Amino acid sequence: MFLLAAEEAAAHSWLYDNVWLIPALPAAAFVLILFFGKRLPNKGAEIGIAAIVTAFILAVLTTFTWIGDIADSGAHSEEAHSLVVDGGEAIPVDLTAEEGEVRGAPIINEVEWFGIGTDANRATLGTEANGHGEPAGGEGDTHADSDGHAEKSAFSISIGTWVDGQSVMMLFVVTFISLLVHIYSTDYVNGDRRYTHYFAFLSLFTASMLFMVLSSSTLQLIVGWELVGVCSFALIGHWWEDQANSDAALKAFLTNRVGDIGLLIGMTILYFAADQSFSIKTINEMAVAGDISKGTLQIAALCLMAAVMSKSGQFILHTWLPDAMAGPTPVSALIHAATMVVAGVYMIGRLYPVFFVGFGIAGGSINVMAFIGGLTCVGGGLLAFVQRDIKKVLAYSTVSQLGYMVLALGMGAYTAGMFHLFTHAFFKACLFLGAGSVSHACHHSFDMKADMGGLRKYMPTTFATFMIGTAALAGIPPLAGFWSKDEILVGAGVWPGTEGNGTYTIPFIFGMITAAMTAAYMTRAVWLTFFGDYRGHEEPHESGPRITVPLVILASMAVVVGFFNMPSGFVKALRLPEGWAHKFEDWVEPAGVATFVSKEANKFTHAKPSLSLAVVATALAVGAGFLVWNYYKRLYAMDPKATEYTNGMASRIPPLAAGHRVLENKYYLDHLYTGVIAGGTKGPLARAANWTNQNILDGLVNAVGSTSVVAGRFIYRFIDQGVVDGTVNASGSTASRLGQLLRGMQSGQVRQYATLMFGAATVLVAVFIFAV
Amino acid sequence: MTYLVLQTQLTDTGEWIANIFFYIIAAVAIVAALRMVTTNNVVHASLYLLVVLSAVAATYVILGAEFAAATQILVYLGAIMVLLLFGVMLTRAKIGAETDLDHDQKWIGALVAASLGAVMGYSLWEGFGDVRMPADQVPQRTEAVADEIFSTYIVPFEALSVLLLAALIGAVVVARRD
Amino acid sequence: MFLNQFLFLAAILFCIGVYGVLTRKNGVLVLMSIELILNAVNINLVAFGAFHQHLSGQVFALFVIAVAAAEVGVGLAIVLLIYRNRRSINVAEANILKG
Amino acid sequence: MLAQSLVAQSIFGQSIVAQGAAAEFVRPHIDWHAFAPELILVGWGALVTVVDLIGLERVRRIIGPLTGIGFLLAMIPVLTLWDLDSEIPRVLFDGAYVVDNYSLVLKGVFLFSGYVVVLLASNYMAEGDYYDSEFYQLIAASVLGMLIMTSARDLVTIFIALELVSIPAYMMAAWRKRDLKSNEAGLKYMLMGVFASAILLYGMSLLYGAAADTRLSVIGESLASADSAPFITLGVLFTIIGFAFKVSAVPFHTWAPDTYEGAPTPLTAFLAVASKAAGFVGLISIIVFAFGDLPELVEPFMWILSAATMTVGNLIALRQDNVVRMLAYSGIAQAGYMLAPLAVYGGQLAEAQQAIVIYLVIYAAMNLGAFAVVIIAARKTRSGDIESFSGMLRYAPGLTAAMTVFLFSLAGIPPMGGFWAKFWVFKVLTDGWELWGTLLALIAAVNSVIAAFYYLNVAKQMWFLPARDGDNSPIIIPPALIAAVAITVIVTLLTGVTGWVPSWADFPAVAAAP
Repeated sequence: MFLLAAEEAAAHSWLYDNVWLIPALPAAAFVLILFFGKRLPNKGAEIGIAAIVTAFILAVLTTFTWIGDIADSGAHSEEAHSLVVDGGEAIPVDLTAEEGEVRGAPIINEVEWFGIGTDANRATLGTEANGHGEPAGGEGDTHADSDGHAEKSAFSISIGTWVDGQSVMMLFVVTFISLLVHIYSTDYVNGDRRYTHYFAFLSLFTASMLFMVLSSSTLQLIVGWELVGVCSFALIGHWWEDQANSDAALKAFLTNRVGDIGLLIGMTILYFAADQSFSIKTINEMAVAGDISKGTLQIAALCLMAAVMSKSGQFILHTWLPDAMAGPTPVSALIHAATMVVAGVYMIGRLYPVFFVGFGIAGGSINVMAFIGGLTCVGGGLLAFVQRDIKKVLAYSTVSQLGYMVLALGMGAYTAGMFHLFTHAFFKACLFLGAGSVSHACHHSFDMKADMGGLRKYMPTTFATFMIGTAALAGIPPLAGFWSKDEILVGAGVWPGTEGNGTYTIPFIFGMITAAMTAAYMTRAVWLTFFGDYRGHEEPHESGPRITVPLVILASMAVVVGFFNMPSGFVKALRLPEGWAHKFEDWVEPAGVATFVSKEANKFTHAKPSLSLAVVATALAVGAGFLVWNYYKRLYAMDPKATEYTNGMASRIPPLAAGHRVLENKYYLDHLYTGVIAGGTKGPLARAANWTNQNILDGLVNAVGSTSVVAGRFIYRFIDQGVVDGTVNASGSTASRLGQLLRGMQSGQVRQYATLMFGAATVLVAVFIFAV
Repeated sequence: MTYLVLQTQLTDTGEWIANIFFYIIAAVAIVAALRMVTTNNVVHASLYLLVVLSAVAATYVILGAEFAAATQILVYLGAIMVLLLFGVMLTRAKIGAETDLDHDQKWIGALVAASLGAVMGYSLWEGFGDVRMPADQVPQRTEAVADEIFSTYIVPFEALSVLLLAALIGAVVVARRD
Repeated sequence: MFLNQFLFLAAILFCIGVYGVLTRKNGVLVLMSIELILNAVNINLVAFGAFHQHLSGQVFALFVIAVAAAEVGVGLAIVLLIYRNRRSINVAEANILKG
Repeated sequence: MLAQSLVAQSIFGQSIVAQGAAAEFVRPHIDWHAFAPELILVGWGALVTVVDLIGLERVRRIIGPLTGIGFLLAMIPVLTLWDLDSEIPRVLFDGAYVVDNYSLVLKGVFLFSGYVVVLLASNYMAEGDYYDSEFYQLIAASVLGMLIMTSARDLVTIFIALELVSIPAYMMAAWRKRDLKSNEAGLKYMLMGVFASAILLYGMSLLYGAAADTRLSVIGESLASADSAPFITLGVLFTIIGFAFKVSAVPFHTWAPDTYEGAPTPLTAFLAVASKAAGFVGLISIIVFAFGDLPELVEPFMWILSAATMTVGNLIALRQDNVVRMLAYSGIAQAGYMLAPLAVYGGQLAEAQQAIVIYLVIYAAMNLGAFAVVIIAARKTRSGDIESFSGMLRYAPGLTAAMTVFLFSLAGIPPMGGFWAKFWVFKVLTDGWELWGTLLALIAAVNSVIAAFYYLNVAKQMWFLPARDGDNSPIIIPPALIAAVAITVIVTLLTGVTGWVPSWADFPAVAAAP
């Protein structure tokens, strides 16, 4: 192995060259924990945490270096940048191109992994085509004749690191979330019988994801991709004593294998299309430059899309994701926030030119990616309505949010998609860990209806952080989710004044619906968990500091991270320093370097933010949240126990009288509502309010609530559990039955075997003689 | 006698005589082979096999492969047949007709054999329709065969010796009574 | 003389041998049928050798004869082994392993 | 020189003078260095046999290790030859026997497999009270056949090598003499093997008839220049079918599961890996060196065999309860992947050959390893059921990890070796996006998903389920078996993580013939 790119540039940070340490540290920790973990006082957790802390520090340093370099390169200046010359390889940059052309060019360090055959040693071996006659080392001309594939055989595969905004962003997110998950886990899985094993795989999981993030070649990407899958298999099935858990692990793995076919085929197509290269850089460059035909890119993109669908839980390959909740909650947090499921989205970003050109994203109005993303975000959101299990609500919410990211990328809103990935990581991790904390308190139940309720009094910290996470997820300004969601909606280019890469009307509608729905189902979950009366058995208690501290950190991140990408108009309006606008875009988006989409035909544009859209979308979310809130409120008012068994409207009327009686002496709010609903005797105001309530609010609540519940249930029962699972099961059982049939042919009789052998030989030869 | 047959091939009459010899031998071989696979008596079957093997040896003589013919007689008739008869006796086969020698549904076997024969026959007919054997054929000398074996085919020859040794060791282990 | 008369004889013997191995239940008779097939191949080899005036055909046939001897020896050993354990050399009864 | 020719004359000279007609016998040139691996193995095998005959019971325990040492000794000239002959093949007997990098790589694989099988067998044979010293001698004979097979470029040599590989194996399959299953395994293997030999020989006789020579290179030339004729089709296909039996390609696979299940498990490992590889070597040699110009005939045939083999093997494997039988069917499916490059070899002979050899190397390591674990597990559980693997994580975590590596590798999941094996096959299949190659790649891809189901089922048993009988006492693993597992794990992981296989599988197909 030798360094392909050894030249050291002065501007070149030590960190860029040694970024491989970041995945290597947790990988080493995995080995160490496996061998020595059991003998250590903390059963190996300390090694894992030490490794991840170091990796995190390195990742932070790398991030700051990267940001510093971007700043040095003068993000908004008109000059050319010194950054051009550095990097593992010289990066071809068109200096005549417009401003900011080279900002954020990737820094690639590659070493040869292995190679096969060089032209030189082939030439000495050349002989005649069928290999008789001249001994080896003969004439050169026969060589060319027989060894027409000599160049192809001179084949080498490189392994390397790829540092750019996108990968640095992921390095930060993965190490950050992983670190918090590690700390959280020391409490959460404390006393588990496979504690050491758990931490070992947590380390390996992190290492695999980091390895994948830093891939410089498609082959490396595949390896990382599969490694992530393997680790998730081990972690989801961590509590394998329960049959459901091991089944879920298997299901996750096998569903991913289905998508992997797409990945392998897609990558193979790209390999040949890019003149037999695995280099992501080469592939991207050729895709941008039009050296690969659009049709080829389209097929490749479709194949890769299948991989994204399975890994990132897009419809219709999402079914493994909710089942994967069987794993320990911190693992779910890691899977949903930073690793595994975002791998698909990350891969789209990494090979964005392939998708951008292949799907003709520029100037389009709908494409496969946007459609799948749209379908997923609406479908996932609907499904989240009907879950009893708090983790499943969050899981379907992840499905929905991943759909949002894919939707964004499908509409050409690269930065918006990546930004949403970034913000989502924090608040989703916060929510998952919060759910874990809740279940920790409720004796390891995740059933919101049976075992929760009213927890806000018992677990103030968890409640507060969960609320912040919910608000962020629902897109309430000024929390993180608002900014990224807003950018996605703007990116559709539909709203007046926003100029996106096309006019994606249908995806935009999907996006708006989802924005409303997200707020609604999260409100439902929050109500069921934290409001009303506690329905569990014993008194719940707040979790310990190792659980709450990560929650607080994540919640504060969920508040802050959104400000990294404020629109410039907003910044101006508030008279903030101008440099505060679009920071994330500056740091992460490789603004126009040759490896990214930039050429004329595939021009990549940014949408213009719109204040009116932000207001409307926020109003939608708040309104939807309010409706649901109102609905549960009223339900509760009728009967505090109602939430326990109610799912629809049907059970609302009968317990009315009983509810009335019970509520009399309860909360002030209940009194008010009871009065409003039942009274109607407190003057015209009350009467008017009552009328409004009865006819408008009630109708609205009824309509929205029942529609989404019915739709959600329908999709859950028939499509999710029926059609999709049914199809998967049916194809499985068909294969199985076919196997049984073929197995019957193996009768154990030699005579039959011999008949088959001679018979098949005869038939095959006859076919080839007479038919071919 | 070999020499005689081949000498006479040089004339038309000679070829006629050789042909007559051949067809008689072939007819005997085919009839004996058919009886071998259909008879109800194991001992008879082995005797029919004896006839086929002898007829094949005679065919080698007509083709001028004297050494192969001699080996055929020595190895097959002298060794393999004796081995098979031992097998018949050690497994206590009845002397006389038996009823349970064949599978039911012999037609499947017949069908496969017939279609295989048809495919082979068609291929050979298409390939060598009226190709004649060379007229100036001389017997292949044993000495030349020996030279060939000990030069070109020395590797398979040595491998064969290992094979026979291994078969010997293995067969003794497998067949002996513990 | 035609080359084909030898080749056809070989083909016929081959097919009769195939018929034998497909219909016989008795292990020894199956082994005999195998000999028939191998002899058919030998006729082919010797005939081609004579046709091409080339020694390899005969040499190949000699090798086949030797291998056939080894195969019969091994085959009989296994048949005897089965006979000892089962008191029968009916190959149709050997069907414990299947599926 | 003089002395040698004098000796030659004293033996042969007399008859030449007396007969006076035939050409004078020319003593063939023999390159002793090139022959060294085979000669060492023969010599050492003879030595072992003699030691066994003289020492009888007293030396029984050392015959196994001694045979193993023989394999390692024979490895030495393979290495020295590798160093010397990296560019020019050593051609013997007018091209009937060739030692080049292609054959040397495979010689290494066979000696490696032989050594591992000896390790696997050492406790099995002794504890089962089977004839063990003879067992090792037969293994050595069979491996000798494989060594010869790698260099054989001539029909007679290939045929004898194939028989030398098979005949000892027929007997070893029946080695557990008092077990009816083992008897039956031997009987079925022997009968089917002989039928296949008959078909192979008939095909070879027609090839000889077409070319008037037994050397593959000459046959290749004749077939290239001849018009296509039915009898050539018959000869070519029958020859291929003979090998298709050996590699257990559908529909000539029927013997494999039965024999694998009934035979002693170390021998099953030997059959599934070494013996199958020998069949592949024969198949590659004959297709590359003789049928290289007949892709329009051979490719569709191999396409059918390959597609049928991988699909049928995988589907039946789904339904197996016995782990050895499951591995048998999985091995059939793996053979399907290995056959695939031959369905598209036209124009990329060297690449196809390379892909199969790489697959063989990795397959040898991972499959031998899987069998080693099966043997170890059966020592404790006394059962061949897949369910008997349940709960292994609790009492044998190291073994579980090793088996997981093998299973993932067999399923083709990176970063195990099996991924690269499949990778090179896919690379050949998709080269140039020809319709049929792509289609076969697609079938292979779907099959690799099906395969994941049954491989992972075993992993699931080990990792996630409690031990079936609740017995969590640790397994005592003899050192020989530990060594076997360790070696195979290392090779599987090393090939997977570094991907270094191709660098030494870099042999142009064309340079291998004279």
